[in-house]
Amino acid sequence: MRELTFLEAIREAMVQEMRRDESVFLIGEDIGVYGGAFGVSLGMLDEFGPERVIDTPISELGIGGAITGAAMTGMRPIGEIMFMDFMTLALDQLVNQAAKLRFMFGGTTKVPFMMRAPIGSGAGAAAQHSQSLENWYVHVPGLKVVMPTTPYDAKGLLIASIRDDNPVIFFEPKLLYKKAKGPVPEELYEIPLGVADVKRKGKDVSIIATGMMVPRSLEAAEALAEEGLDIVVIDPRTLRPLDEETIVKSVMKTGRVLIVHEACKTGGYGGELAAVIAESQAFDYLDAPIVRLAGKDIPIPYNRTLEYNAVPQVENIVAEARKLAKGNV
Amino acid sequence: MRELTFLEAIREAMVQEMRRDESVFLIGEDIGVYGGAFGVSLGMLDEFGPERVIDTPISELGIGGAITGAAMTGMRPIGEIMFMDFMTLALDQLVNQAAKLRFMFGGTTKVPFMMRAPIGSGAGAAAQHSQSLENWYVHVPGLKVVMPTTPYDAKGLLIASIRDDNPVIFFEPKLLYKKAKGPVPEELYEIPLGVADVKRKGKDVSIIATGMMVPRSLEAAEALAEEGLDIVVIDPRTLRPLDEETIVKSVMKTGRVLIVHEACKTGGYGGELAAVIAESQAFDYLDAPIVRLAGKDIPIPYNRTLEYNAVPQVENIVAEARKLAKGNV
Amino acid sequence: MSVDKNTRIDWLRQMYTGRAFEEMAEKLYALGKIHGTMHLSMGMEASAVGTIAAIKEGDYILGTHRGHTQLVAYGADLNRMMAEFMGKAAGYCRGRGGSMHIADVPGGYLGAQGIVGGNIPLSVGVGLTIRNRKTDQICVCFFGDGAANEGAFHESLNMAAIWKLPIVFVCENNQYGMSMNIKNAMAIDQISDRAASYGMPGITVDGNDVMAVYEAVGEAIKRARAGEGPSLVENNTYRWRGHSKSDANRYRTKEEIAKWMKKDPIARFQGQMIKEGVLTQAEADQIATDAKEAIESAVKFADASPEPDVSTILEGVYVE
Amino acid sequence: MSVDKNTRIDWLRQMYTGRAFEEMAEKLYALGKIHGTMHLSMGMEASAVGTIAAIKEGDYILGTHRGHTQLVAYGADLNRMMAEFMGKAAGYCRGRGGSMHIADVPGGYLGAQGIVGGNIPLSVGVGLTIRNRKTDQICVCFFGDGAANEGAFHESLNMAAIWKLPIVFVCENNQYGMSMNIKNAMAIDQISDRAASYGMPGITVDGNDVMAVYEAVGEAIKRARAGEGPSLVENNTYRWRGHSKSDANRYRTKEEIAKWMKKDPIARFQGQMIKEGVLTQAEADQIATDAKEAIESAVKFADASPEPDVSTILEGVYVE
Ligand SMILES: Cc1ncc(C[n+]2csc(CCOP(=O)(O)OP(=O)(O)O)c2C)c(N)n1
Ligand SMILES: Cc1ncc(C[n+]2csc(CCOP(=O)(O)OP(=O)(O)O)c2C)c(N)n1
Ligand SMILES: [Mg+2]
Ligand SMILES: [Mg+2]
Repeated sequence: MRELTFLEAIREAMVQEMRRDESVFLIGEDIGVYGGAFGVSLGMLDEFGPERVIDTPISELGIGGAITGAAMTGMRPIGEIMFMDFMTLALDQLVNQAAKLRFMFGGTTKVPFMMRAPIGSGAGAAAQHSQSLENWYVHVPGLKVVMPTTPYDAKGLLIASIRDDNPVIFFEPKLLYKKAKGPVPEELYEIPLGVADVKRKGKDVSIIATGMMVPRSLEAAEALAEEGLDIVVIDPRTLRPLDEETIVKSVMKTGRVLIVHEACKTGGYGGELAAVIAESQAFDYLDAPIVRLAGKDIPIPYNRTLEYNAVPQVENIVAEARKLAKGNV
Repeated sequence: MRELTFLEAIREAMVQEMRRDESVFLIGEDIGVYGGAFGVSLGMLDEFGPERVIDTPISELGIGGAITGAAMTGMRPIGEIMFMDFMTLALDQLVNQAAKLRFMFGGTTKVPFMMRAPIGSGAGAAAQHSQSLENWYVHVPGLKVVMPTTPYDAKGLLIASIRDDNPVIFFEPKLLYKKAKGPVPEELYEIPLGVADVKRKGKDVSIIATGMMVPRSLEAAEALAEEGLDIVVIDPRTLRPLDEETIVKSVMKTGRVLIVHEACKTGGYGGELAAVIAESQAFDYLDAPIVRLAGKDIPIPYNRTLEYNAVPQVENIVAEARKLAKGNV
Repeated sequence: MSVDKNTRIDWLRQMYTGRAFEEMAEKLYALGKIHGTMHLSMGMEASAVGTIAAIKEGDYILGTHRGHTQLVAYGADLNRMMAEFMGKAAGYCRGRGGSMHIADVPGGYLGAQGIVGGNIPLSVGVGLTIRNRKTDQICVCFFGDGAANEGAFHESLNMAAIWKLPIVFVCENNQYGMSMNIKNAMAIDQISDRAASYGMPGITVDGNDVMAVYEAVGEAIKRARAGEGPSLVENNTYRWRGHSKSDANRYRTKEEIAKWMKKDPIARFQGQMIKEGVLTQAEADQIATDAKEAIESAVKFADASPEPDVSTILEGVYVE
Repeated sequence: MSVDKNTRIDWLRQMYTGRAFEEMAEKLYALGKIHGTMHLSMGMEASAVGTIAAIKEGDYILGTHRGHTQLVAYGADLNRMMAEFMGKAAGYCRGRGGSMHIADVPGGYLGAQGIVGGNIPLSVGVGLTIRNRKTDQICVCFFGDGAANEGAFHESLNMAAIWKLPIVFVCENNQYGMSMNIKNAMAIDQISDRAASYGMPGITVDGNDVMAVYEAVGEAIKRARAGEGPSLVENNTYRWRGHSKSDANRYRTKEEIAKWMKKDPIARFQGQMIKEGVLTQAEADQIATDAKEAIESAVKFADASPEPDVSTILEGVYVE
């Protein structure tokens, strides 16, 4: 199969859906001739024109409203926010409007949009351009939250997100855009939301990782394999709704679980994962405390070395997983 | 000691601090002659005048900026947002500015404000006026998050929050304003941030409850006492920084823990609490899974009966705690 | 514009019905039959009715928290409206929404709104839908004077203007936010002057004159349908009652309220029609009585409707 | 206003220094010595320098992401600036901030800014602090043409106006957001016209004419100090380089860039002074050389500064 980068997979999914469905359009800042801050939509303006690839003024709240209002009235917009950090400015529309309209109106409407945004640190862009606030959105009933980590998953989940009748928040780990490369079918295909993927099988420790932490965990697992340890790596892919079953089953088998995310530890998604496990039937199978390895509780610093040390790296995952496997937590 | 309502305790704390410290002022929508939507600041305009009790246009982002900019330059503002739901509109200032400025600027500034907002459901105000999104703020390094549940705590914590050199988000469970009444010293006193309060001692189950769930848990504990069960109720009071020690110690004693909050379960603060316990030394003392009893994963409905059923009530707490105590979870 | 007698009588009926709805709302409130909050628009009926009179089938409306008369003018089913107000299963939102969220999305009324200014960005999206469909639909977006100070107002009007979207922004300027007089909330005299910041036309009209509102909004709609883009219409009016439920009116004088009550848009419009000889006092009284009866019957309907079933509480969060 | 020779030479020196800083920044970038992002203001120097020339000790400045020359004009220590740019421990932010967040809060430079428009609401708070202190301080708040479409702009200018806060809002209109020309981003010709929405004066000046900027901002500052409230000054200018780091310039033509490069604010100001006979070409060349040397020495300083110590990574989140 031909290989695409993460970025190309996302672009292809959007392009193919827009060809298929007239009601899909893309809207965001500098997504037209500029192709978006990361080049994701480069070339799309040429094919679809300015009414379907809509450059906006710098007005994030307006973008949030534009996709919500359009979705309520029959369209399937894809909104792009240049960095997930700026979604703070659109939150009223996403949380108080989009997520709630259907329930508040007694089920008489729906809001089938998706909102895409790059997430995470590692690009030297400092505190206001490097956050991972996915758990905010997970906490809002009415929203679905997706975060793919391979080109294959990105295309399939993006298509499923566009076709989903609910507002979907779609986070793209920005370090993967150009670095992740892998086989992607040319045709349209959906990966259903709410299904986790076991990226690596094993028996000693279950790592539940999200976003950039998935490739890092896989690398860590390979390193540990050389030490004779056999590590599971599960990527929930959809953070809400969560595929609890896959996770619980795995933990029942291994008895040891390491949760890894890039977001700051306190109040993060790791808490949700830990709680889901701790209140499940897997609880009785746990041979060790549930361990969270997460971003430090600090804003992301600019300096490259500090930035590197602000979030889990392969060596940190190796160390934690090893400790867990050897029972000396 | 004379008794005050929750609302009166908050007002008194603000008034006394404003008398003491010229750099403290109050700013928000309709807080002047109207006295705020809940009447918290009634009368304060008369004493302090319009330059220290500042009515704003309906501009939440502007309020967020006003308190941040004023705090950076030497004031100690108290911002009020009429309902915590509207803080979504101020988030960029709270999260991308206030919380990060000190770190981002290498420790060369500080942002000593507090932002007050009523929180929670039960007033028939439906989905856009009833949320409990405290975990969003807990997830942001740089912020402190406080949620008192008695008039005594409200006064002491509010004074400590004003005097704290960091931005403090202060949530006031709106159902308590007029309903909670209790002894409050006349003088100024501080309750240090980051110290939990054991509201009720016991040995069978540890309930960790926040906000409105504290009085409900206490009521539940009384009911269970008649069945011979002895329930601990711990109120963290400060959600960030969390007093982990008090919680962990209690769980080590009881071996059973019930976490109760009003916020929607998924992605909520209960996850953080569960994870803190599950990764602590209390893990080995757990005799049962960690149970979260939380708001349903829905927007708050308008209808009174639905609204009642959307969040934990005394009878739900009784039932869960009883199950836990009797070991049949 | 000349408007025929029956249409005008219809407007009068709508104004009376909106008024009757809110008088009843107050009564139900006083009786303790309403759990939640509400915002009454008594005294502002001409703004809602005159505006909505200018739209046609297929157009969209985005309402506000002060939206009862907007809904009536839109032609909402009074029974379902009242049932929603009372939180009943037969309500427009199955009792989930209440006064602040009554909506009829399938019919084009995209909802009352609890977030001040929160509906304004939605209008941009509605405009994009229409542009995509290439129909001559338009969207009317209501909001208050207070909402005009939200960032949402600014971003949305700008976006609507650059894309020439078919939106009419209708500011119901009732002189106050909750307690703040516009004189304290902004340093300009007319909100419509803000239209210039976006390169769109802005006009201020006597919002208690239903005909003036109808004409101004009608002009703006004509522009919008013709592809000439959005406009801002400011209806100057006043709310008689407190901000919500009740309030102590500490922020305004009895005299001011009395002055504005003398400008009652219903009495004024009815008086004109009687003076012109197109309506008799008896006919007017009949319209008023009919309105009250329609509302009473709506209350009966709502009273008879069951509470929502608690077992359905999780429904409607997601499309499954 | 007449400005003495030495002051004007100082302005020229500041412009040259800002330019030299950014030329060096580009070079360091090309050498792979910079990890993060940066935004160059080459071609816009007159706007930053003319504006800051009009303030006095004790005033506050809120900068933007495109803030290097703003910092230079403010009088920032070049060594610490460069060290911050390079992420070093000796930098203004101990290497935590980088190009986008250089700040000297104790000195009144309240920081460059990564959120477009995010500094505008801060100005309201600064204004309130000054009002409370009853000093004659003022606050200059920079932002771009693109930022003027954020809700933050609207809410803040309105609040500043109703409270007559001592703020000068300086819009550095360089014709583009990232890639969007103002003609596409707003349906009006001048951003300064938006001042009317808030009842404050607005003026557009040639932002490549340092004297014109100085005078317009100076007038606005005089008003602000006198308690007459805020103003909006729009400096029309242009950025020569891509939006950040580099960009492909797909959104504009080479001709357009060339046209604006001919309006180089430095060459223009220097030419005027030479023509007036207050400066010789040799003196001008010396100023340019001095500027470059100062920057080279700053790089030496920064190169010699250690990286921040990883063990300090948790410091500075909270005041303990
Ligand atoms: C974002 C937001 N801020 C504040 C409120 C509280 N609130 C409800 S109505 C209101 C006044 C609105 O004033 P205006 O827009 O003039 O409408 P009016 O009530 O006068 O019809 C306020 C402040 C809210 N609901 N939403
Ligand atoms: C809230 C926000 N939205 C978007 C961005 C991305 N961004 C950075 S600079 C920029 C363009 C800003 O344009 P303008 O205000 O004119 O300033 P200029 O870059 O032209 O100096 C954009 C869109 C951002 N940093 N913050
Ligand atoms: Mg109003
Ligand atoms: Mg610009």
